[in-house]
Amino acid sequence: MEVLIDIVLLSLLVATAVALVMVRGLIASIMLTSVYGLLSASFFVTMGAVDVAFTEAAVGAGVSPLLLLFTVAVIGRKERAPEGGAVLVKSLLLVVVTGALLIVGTLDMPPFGSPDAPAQTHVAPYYLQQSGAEIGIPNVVTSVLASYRAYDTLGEVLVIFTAGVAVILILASSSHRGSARLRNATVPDGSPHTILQVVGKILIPFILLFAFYVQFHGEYGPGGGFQAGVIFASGVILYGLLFGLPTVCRVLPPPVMEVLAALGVLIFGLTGVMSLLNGAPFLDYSVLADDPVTAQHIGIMVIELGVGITVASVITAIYYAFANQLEPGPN
Amino acid sequence: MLSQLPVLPVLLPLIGAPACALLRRPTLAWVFACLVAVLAFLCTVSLFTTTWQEGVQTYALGGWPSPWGIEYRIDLLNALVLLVVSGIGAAILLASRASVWQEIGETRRGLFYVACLLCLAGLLGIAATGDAFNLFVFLEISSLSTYALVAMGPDRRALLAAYNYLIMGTIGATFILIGIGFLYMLTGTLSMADLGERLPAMGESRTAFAAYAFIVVGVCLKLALFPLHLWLPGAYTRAPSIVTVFLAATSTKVALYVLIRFTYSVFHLEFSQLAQALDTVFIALGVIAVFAGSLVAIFEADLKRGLAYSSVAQIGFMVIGLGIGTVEGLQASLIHLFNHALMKGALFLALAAFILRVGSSNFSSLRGIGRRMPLATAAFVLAGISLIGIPGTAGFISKWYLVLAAAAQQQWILLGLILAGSLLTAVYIWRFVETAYAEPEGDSVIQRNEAPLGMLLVIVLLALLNLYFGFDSRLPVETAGGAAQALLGGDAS
Amino acid sequence: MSTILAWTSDACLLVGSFLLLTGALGFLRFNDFYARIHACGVTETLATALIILGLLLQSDSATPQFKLALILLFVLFSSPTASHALAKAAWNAGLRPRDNSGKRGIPLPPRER
Amino acid sequence: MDVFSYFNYWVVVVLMMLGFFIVIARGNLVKKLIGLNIFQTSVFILYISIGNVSGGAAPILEEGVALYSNPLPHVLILTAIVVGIATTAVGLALVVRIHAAYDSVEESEILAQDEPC
Repeated sequence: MEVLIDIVLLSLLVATAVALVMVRGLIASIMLTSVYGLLSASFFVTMGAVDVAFTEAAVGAGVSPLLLLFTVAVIGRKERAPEGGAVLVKSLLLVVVTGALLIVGTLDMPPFGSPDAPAQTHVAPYYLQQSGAEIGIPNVVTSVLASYRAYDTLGEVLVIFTAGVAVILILASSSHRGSARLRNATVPDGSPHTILQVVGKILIPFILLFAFYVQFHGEYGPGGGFQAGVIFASGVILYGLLFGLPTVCRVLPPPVMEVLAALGVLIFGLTGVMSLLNGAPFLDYSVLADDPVTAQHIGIMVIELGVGITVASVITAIYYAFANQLEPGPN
Repeated sequence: MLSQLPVLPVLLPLIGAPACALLRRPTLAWVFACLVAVLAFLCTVSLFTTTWQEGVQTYALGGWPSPWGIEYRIDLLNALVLLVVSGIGAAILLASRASVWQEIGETRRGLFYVACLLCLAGLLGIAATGDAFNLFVFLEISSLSTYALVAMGPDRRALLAAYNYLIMGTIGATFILIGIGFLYMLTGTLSMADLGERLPAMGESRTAFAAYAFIVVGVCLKLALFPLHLWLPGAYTRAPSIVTVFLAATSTKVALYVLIRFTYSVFHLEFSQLAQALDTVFIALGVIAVFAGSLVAIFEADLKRGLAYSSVAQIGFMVIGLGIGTVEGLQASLIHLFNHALMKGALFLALAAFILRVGSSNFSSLRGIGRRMPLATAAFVLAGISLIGIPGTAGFISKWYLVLAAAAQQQWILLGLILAGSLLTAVYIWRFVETAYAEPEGDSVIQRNEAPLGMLLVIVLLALLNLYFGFDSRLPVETAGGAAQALLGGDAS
Repeated sequence: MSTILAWTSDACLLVGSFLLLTGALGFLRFNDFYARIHACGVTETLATALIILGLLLQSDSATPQFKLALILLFVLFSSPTASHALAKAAWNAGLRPRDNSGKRGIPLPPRER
Repeated sequence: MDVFSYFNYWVVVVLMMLGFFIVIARGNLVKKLIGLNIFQTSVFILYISIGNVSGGAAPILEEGVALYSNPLPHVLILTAIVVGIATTAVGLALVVRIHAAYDSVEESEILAQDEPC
């Protein structure tokens, strides 16, 4: 049965990708990207990767199409006919060669799903067998993410922080070309989105509440700081879309978001420095409490909080930077 | 605290960057960034001497030993690259103020330094880590900040250059990710040392070959090896002057390090017959890069762009050393990595000073610059001489070892080509000398207007280092020799 | 008792899936934007509700039941709102419904370019 | 069965190449980023396929479950997804600025406005 679902999902993915190659016009492309994200998230669920599926659904089907839509709102949705001739031939050649190399690469691979493959027998079993005793939380992905490979996660938080810095640097104080166009397109008569606003008011508190649930439930089920941050930010963005950028900027001013983004990274980093000052290796949580398992719990809680704060504030800040291109806010 | 040494050079800018973002005043941000970079450099020096004396330093992050956790594993090669990157990084940040204040708008200066620190942290993280996936993460930190830094250039073409770099860089990074995925599938581990042990046991495998191919292509995109160099001239030319110095002196060096690390520590040289053929490919591409880069540089009307193409050529020299595939070749490659950072650091920084005073890097506007900015021009020429490889300068040492390595393999044609390539370098450096000193002045009377003191000091220091390492070359030569020996002797740890 | 529950659940799932299918068919077959939204929006709300109900009846522990109920509530709010937002955006952008003959029923305002 | 055991990987290769094709063949700057997105997402699918164990449960420890799928690729891909969205955001910010500077997001039209960059 699972094989059947796999095949259906993979076929749908291929169909979506082919449609993306064929389709012209940016709005349609963005919608297909979103569909692609949602389909791959479903595929991840059938593969047992629930945490990844959660993130992909929030990012691939949510945030990244949203950013694309903002961009298209500024630059327009038209796409010129693709290049033909030499460019097409060259690209096809490159793709075929790369693809052939990949196919050759797959020929010596261990079979799909085999439990005896090296990937399943070398390092991974340690996590599955030992994390229960060493970390003491049921979600192994969170254990690996926040303790065994916490340094990667610090890197990940820095990547998102870097993205925030980069977007603000690039978009700061540039012109606001698309402003008039978008406002005309959505609300020509200036009437407010009454129905949307009412429903939004009902839903947004629950979205934010759900974000907190995901934040603190990450040790027991799928979830964690990153997903929580994305959900929280999407609640804020929804509010901004319905009530306008100036309103949401009054609640959460952009400079505050920038400070919070840095603070989140610092919470994570300084947790590691704390171990350093106590003579343990960087990010060794054992110095945080007497009992090693409790120490791991505290460490994971704190760094997940740092991740959540940074992700939520960076995504909000990126939203501000893009939305500012459409309608100049207070900054 | 000594046991914490391996992580400190990376950690300082890593934590320093968000802290720097909290500082609201640009001057404060600059002072803070300099402080962090200098501290990181001091830690690296100390780490370097420790590694020199005591051998490989390992550090288990989070207290989890490799392969379960992420491990820093500093051998001579890592230490050398860390030393170059953090040293040049600190020097450039110290010299940057005047140029940044001129080229970057007031509201962006603070965050500009945050991005610089992030880039530095990313590059140092790549050079220090012993985990393949961690390398990818830090690669992305440095790349993302670099895209933003390049886009800060004064001209609208900077945006396009940054976008092209983003597309090429991300394709490269994704290729590396595919390669790492294949490696993980084959061996079940991500630690480079563990990979190096388990991969040969897998025997001849097409998956391993595909993994290597993807990693090499991905890294070469970052390295800007011909013909994957297309993003480099645009990015170098359009970026703010200081960013160009930083990129030219550090980021390609780190990419070369990654290539060497994967080729020798992870895959080992002899893992496949096909990899032997790859050596020939490296040499061929290196030679083409030397000639194509140099020839374009000779006819370029813009000095900054000319130097960018010269970088493509110099990367060619380093890859030739790698392709020769002997201890001597690798040693030459590493020495050139070290020396080239000094040369290009001095050249581009002096150029940044010219741009600061003249406002353009066009040859036509640089006429008589030798009388206007005598010290900076002298430093530029000195570094240029080193780039050519005239005896008495650092550049001579690298060319000498490269020639020796080629001679030891009886590759006389290659030897001739290396020498001819160096002559081409002389042509474009001479062109600058001619413009700076001999050509008649423009219509206005030239007044002496030297670069600001902080900048000048660093320029002169870098130029003098080119001279110093030309006479006393023990540091790069012995380190590179030791590192090459360790890599090829089968004793990579 | 359990057999009745199982039968009801199966029926709910089947009817829900069938409705989704009709919705998709309508989306493909209708030639007017508003008719298409109508086809999707109406069937989707009911179909999702039926499928969740079917799953609710199959589950036997409290936590998933509670979560499913919350999802149901959320869908009941969000799905009609999404249809409304789509239709409103189309209307504001100047798109007008067609009448039976396939002509635009209400004359278009001059298009903004 | 032998063919089927690689079927999954081959489909993933096709997906990757479709994304890669969009990046290099299309001239619209936004479309290129969309292609990059598809390319990266397909690599994620490759990683998750590597971590799949037939019949394995999601790696959340539970009494009475013996077989789990491999948690390590999941962790790696969580990080990679973040990297992907970060790249997309920076790329789109650049596109917005390029549009402001050139009034176009088509590569050919932009290149026609400047001498080669």
